[in-house]
Amino acid sequence: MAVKLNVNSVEHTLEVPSNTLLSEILRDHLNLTGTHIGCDTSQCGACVVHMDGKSIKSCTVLAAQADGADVTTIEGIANGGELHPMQEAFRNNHALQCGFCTPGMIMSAIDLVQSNDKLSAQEIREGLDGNFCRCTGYHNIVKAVLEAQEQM
Amino acid sequence: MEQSGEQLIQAIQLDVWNALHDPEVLKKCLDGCLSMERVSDHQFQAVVSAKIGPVRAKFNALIHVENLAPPDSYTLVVDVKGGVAGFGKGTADISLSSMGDTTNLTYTVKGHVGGRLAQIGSRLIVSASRKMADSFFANFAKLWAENQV
Amino acid sequence: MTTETGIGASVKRKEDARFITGKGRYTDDINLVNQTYLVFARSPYAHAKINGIDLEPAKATPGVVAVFTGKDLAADEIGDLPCGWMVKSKDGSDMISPSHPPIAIDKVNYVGEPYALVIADTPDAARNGAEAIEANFEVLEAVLSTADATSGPQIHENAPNNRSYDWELGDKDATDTAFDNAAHITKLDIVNNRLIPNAIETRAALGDFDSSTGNYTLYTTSQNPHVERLILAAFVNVAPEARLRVISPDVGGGFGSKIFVYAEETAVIWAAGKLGRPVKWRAERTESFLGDAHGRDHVTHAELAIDDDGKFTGLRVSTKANMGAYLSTFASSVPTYLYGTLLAGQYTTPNIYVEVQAVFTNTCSVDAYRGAGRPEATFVVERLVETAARELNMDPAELRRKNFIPPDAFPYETPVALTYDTGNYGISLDKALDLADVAGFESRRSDSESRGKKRGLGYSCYIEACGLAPSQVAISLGAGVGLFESAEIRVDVTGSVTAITGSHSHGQGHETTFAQLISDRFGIPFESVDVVHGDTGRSDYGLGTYGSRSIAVGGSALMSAADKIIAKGKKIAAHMLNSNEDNVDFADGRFTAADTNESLAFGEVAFSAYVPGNFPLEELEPGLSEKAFYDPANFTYPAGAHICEVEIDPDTGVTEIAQFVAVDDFGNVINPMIVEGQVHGGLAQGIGQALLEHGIYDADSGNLITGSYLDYAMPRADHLPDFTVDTTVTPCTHNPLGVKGCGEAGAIGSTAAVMNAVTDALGVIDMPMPATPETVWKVARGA
Amino acid sequence: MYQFKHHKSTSVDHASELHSNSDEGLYLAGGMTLIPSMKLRLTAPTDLIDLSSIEGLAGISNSYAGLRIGAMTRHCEVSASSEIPALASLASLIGDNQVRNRGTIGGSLANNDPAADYPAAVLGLGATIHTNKRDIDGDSFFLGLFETALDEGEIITAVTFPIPKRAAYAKFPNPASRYAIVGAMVSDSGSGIRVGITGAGACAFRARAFESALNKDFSVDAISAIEIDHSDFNVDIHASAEFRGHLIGAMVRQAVVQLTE
Repeated sequence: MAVKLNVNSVEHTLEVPSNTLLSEILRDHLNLTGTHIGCDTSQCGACVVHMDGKSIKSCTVLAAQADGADVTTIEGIANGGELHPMQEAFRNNHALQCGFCTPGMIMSAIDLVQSNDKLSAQEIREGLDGNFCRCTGYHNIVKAVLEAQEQM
Repeated sequence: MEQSGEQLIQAIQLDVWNALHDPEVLKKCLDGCLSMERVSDHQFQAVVSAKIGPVRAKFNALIHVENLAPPDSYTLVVDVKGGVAGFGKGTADISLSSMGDTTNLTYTVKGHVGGRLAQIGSRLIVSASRKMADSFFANFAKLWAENQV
Repeated sequence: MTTETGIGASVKRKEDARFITGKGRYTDDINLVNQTYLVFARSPYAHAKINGIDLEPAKATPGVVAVFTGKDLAADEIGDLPCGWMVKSKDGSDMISPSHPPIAIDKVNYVGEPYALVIADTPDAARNGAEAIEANFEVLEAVLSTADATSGPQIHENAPNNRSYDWELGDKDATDTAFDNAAHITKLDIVNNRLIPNAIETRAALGDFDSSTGNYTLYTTSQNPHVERLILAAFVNVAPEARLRVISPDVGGGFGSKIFVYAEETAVIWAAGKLGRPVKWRAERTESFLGDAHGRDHVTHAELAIDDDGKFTGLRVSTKANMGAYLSTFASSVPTYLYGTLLAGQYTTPNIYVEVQAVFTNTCSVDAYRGAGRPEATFVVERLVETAARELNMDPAELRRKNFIPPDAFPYETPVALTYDTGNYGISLDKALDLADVAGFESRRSDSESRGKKRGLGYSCYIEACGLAPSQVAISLGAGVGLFESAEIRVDVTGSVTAITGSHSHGQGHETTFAQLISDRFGIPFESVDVVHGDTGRSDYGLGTYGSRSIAVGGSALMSAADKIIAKGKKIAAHMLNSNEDNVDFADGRFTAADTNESLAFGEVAFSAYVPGNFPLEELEPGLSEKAFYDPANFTYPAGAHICEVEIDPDTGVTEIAQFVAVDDFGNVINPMIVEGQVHGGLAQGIGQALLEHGIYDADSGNLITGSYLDYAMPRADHLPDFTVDTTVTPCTHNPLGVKGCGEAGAIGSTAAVMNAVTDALGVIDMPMPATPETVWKVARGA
Repeated sequence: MYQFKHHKSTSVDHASELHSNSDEGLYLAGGMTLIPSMKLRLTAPTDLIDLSSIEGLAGISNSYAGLRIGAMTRHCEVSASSEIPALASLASLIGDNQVRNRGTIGGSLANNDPAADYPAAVLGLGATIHTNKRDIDGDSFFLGLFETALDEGEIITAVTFPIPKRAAYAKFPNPASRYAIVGAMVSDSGSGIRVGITGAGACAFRARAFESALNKDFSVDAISAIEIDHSDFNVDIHASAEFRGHLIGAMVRQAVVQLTE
């Protein structure tokens, strides 16, 4: 089937089998490998991207459901050479170690802050419960999101 | 897992006993049963299309009848293979006792499930097994109540 | 040199630039032309004979390129997956290591064991093919319980009573005597629950074979690519070592589970050679649950003997350690040399005896998982000590202090084979007591009680032995590899530096920490240092990263190489400055002739080394590149004090961590930011074990019930508190950096602290782990 | 995932027609349960009939009977609504942010997972379920494990929740999956108390003993002694039937405390 999407401000029209997932379009067809796959059951959040401005798990969305949508991935949030404030805050606060969960975590965190820019630490913890990190214990991720919401 | 239940059947014990060994009756009682064939005196082969919420899987079941003590009790040993979904193994100890015109049927079902279904959906295994067993015997009782045997 | 990027500075990480922009390159991000996809057929049964496998339907599946079984690998003389550490039983006999063909041949021994593989043009076609395989299994009775494994049906022909070994350490008679004379004995039965590592990147492998050269390349998610290559070449026999290049690109977490050599990468590289096409495999999460080596799983009875003065006089420990179905790569060392040797803890206990039976069960193999043996040892010691304090009605901090090895007793030889080089346990505990405001605990407890909640405080004073060493000792104890580390420093013509390490970073930040070391040592900009790791094609050898060894062993190796660079630089500088090399000093990035006070920058000397216009070539080779192999003199001994405070809702059984304080002594710290991050991550895993995580097999079917994130409770952000972490410093006495290692401390110390807090809150001695809401609820109501 | 045909439906009638013309067709709403099941190959529909393209199936409006929520309304929209705070709060506890951004109320109710949150709201608030054929009283909608009163091919179009005088939802989440181990919606309509329970049994149910006690005396004390028969409750590694039985009391009490403090 034909699927048309706008990914990181670039229009794509792709012919894919009906059982293609959005995550597969991004990784396998567009080579945007910053979107990661960490589970099969839509829990870990490594694959989170924005679809029409909202964070979603791209491994649980069919390409067909994304037809006509605007999609933003981790590769699309920096403004030219200037990092997104959330990216900066993750680096400043050592909010990542192995980096595998990081793209999904950053995309979730951006959506979280965009929907409420006065988050408490506890609200950040609750708001990130769709993203697993096995390295950081989340402590520095919470710090980073608190810092980023001041900049965003 | 283990569970038990009972059903009061509107028929005399010998009729109930015979019906429980009739593949046509068994087929009607087993939800989603596509076919039920007798492969030997004490063995049936069934194909079941099970729907448990989002899961729809086709299972092949081999059913052995053991511990026959007609017309009072026997054991069904069920071996289920469901391809990618996994497998199941269960026994149902069934006892009949005559209550005059009616028959009391009691059952105790034990079993376990393996494979992907159990790895992913373990929270549902007990409820789903319970539902399948209870529904089987409830359907059986209903057949008699509705004179369909 | 103290700078913003030198030793001791919290330098922001270099590697983050790619990770935060989605440009990390993990194994599954790599694709090769004409690549195929591999899917394994895995056993649904815990224990079954394979009476035949019908491959025809799979072969006929559209898109399928090839289908193989274990017999095909055996026909190519692919060997068993070996266990690399020989442990001997009490009677001197060798441990029993059952045959472990990568792909099962006659029998499957755990749910998830691969018995066939399907290779196809697309992942879906490979899955279709794997589903079409029909195997005829004859199901056998399975052994699942650690405690009862020795009386279950025998799994391996050569392992009667399902026992691999029955090991002991310490003086049994002296310990028994200490117990005979004890004033008080504290006893505990402890089950250390099985954990599943769960790096967020699942394991993956991509194999490539170049028929024009006969060279193999394996991209894989390994913590130690050289060891992977060695084992695949020397034992498993997939390719000659020189023809096999193993590359671990960015790796998304390991926690031990990616140390080992598994069936999957073996099959991938073998099949790539067989087919002459690249072969890729990426684990689905459920495959990771089923097949990545699990952690912990001990059943222990432990006793502590105490005299009238509250001094520990003896410790007696008897453990059954579940190995799973086979001995994984380093499995045998975990419940022995990484466990029994740590039972002295921070205390002067003079008599210790431990015996460990390693048992086989029809479950996934158990091997090193963050801490590996040391969390289990700490859990035994610290649960016993805390319980003893409560039984004796003593302050648990005071009881510990009374028994600490005093600072002037170092080096201290324990009764369980280790010599601690340095430490000061009292200052860590003091700092932790202060940070945790233990003095204010009683008022917090009454506040909780007024709200119907129960509050508890728990301590854990742990010790660990890191940087496994020295090689001679390890090898004499059964290790199959040396435990040194290699390093190479290539100074480029322009004075920038490429530092190559045999350690491997999968989250630890080596590209930053090691660059700090080099930049600091050479007095060159941090940005001028490039750290290379994870590629057997670019470094000579290496042992990889696990056991908190990278900075202590890998960092020290880099320092040795740096020393060689400076020594040669002095020769070059002496020549250029018309001085004598003994008169040349190197400091702050300059070579200075003491006699003339003339000096040259590091870069100028490097340039001359490669542009040797007027070199005395008969005395001095051109170039500036040096290698070093560093073999440590001893383990390092990080230690610390963790204090956990919990609040429990007895009505729902929910335990909330009210605060967690960790004060650790890691010796000198190179990058405090990274060290803190390592502690945070370890704490999360230790707390996860105490409250959430549990790998459970169904007792009837042998199926892994916790086979997905729907049932295996991973710690999420809202399960965890903000952590209070701090350090004290007693520098390691035997490595050039005075460093000890920090990767596992959090996971080693924290579990006991949490469980001590939970039992304190509930006023009980015994408490199953994890302390899930239902467990807590039942214990709270005395059920 | 196996291959299937994907259909964009233009209207409810069109969707219904596509369904009846398909071999083993399934409706696709948010897909939060269906897509993972398909990825795991535990279900293999021949046709997926996508309801997201149908105009007018999403959205929240006030009607004479209460708050009408279109079947394709996402959880995040319900959680942002203000008319029934307890319902918004319930929606904010479903899954995680990403699930709430995709999952729909209609999909959740049609699936009738024993641990889903919305069924507690339907029973606890006395909702009516509208389909392309009829209106179904919420009390007779949930029939058993994943079983509803919906006929084959019948499509939920909206749900109407009467606006209560006061209501609260308390949830005990599964630490792994975040489904409800037990969830309790307690509402006071002014003319009566309803208590809807999810997670404990094969499907959601009303806890009548709690309702009658609270009808007499809306206080924690009135319900503290109620013992509930847990013999048929769900059992898994996270909670025994007995613990679920206890949690029903605990969650109802938490909800009542919210409403009385």
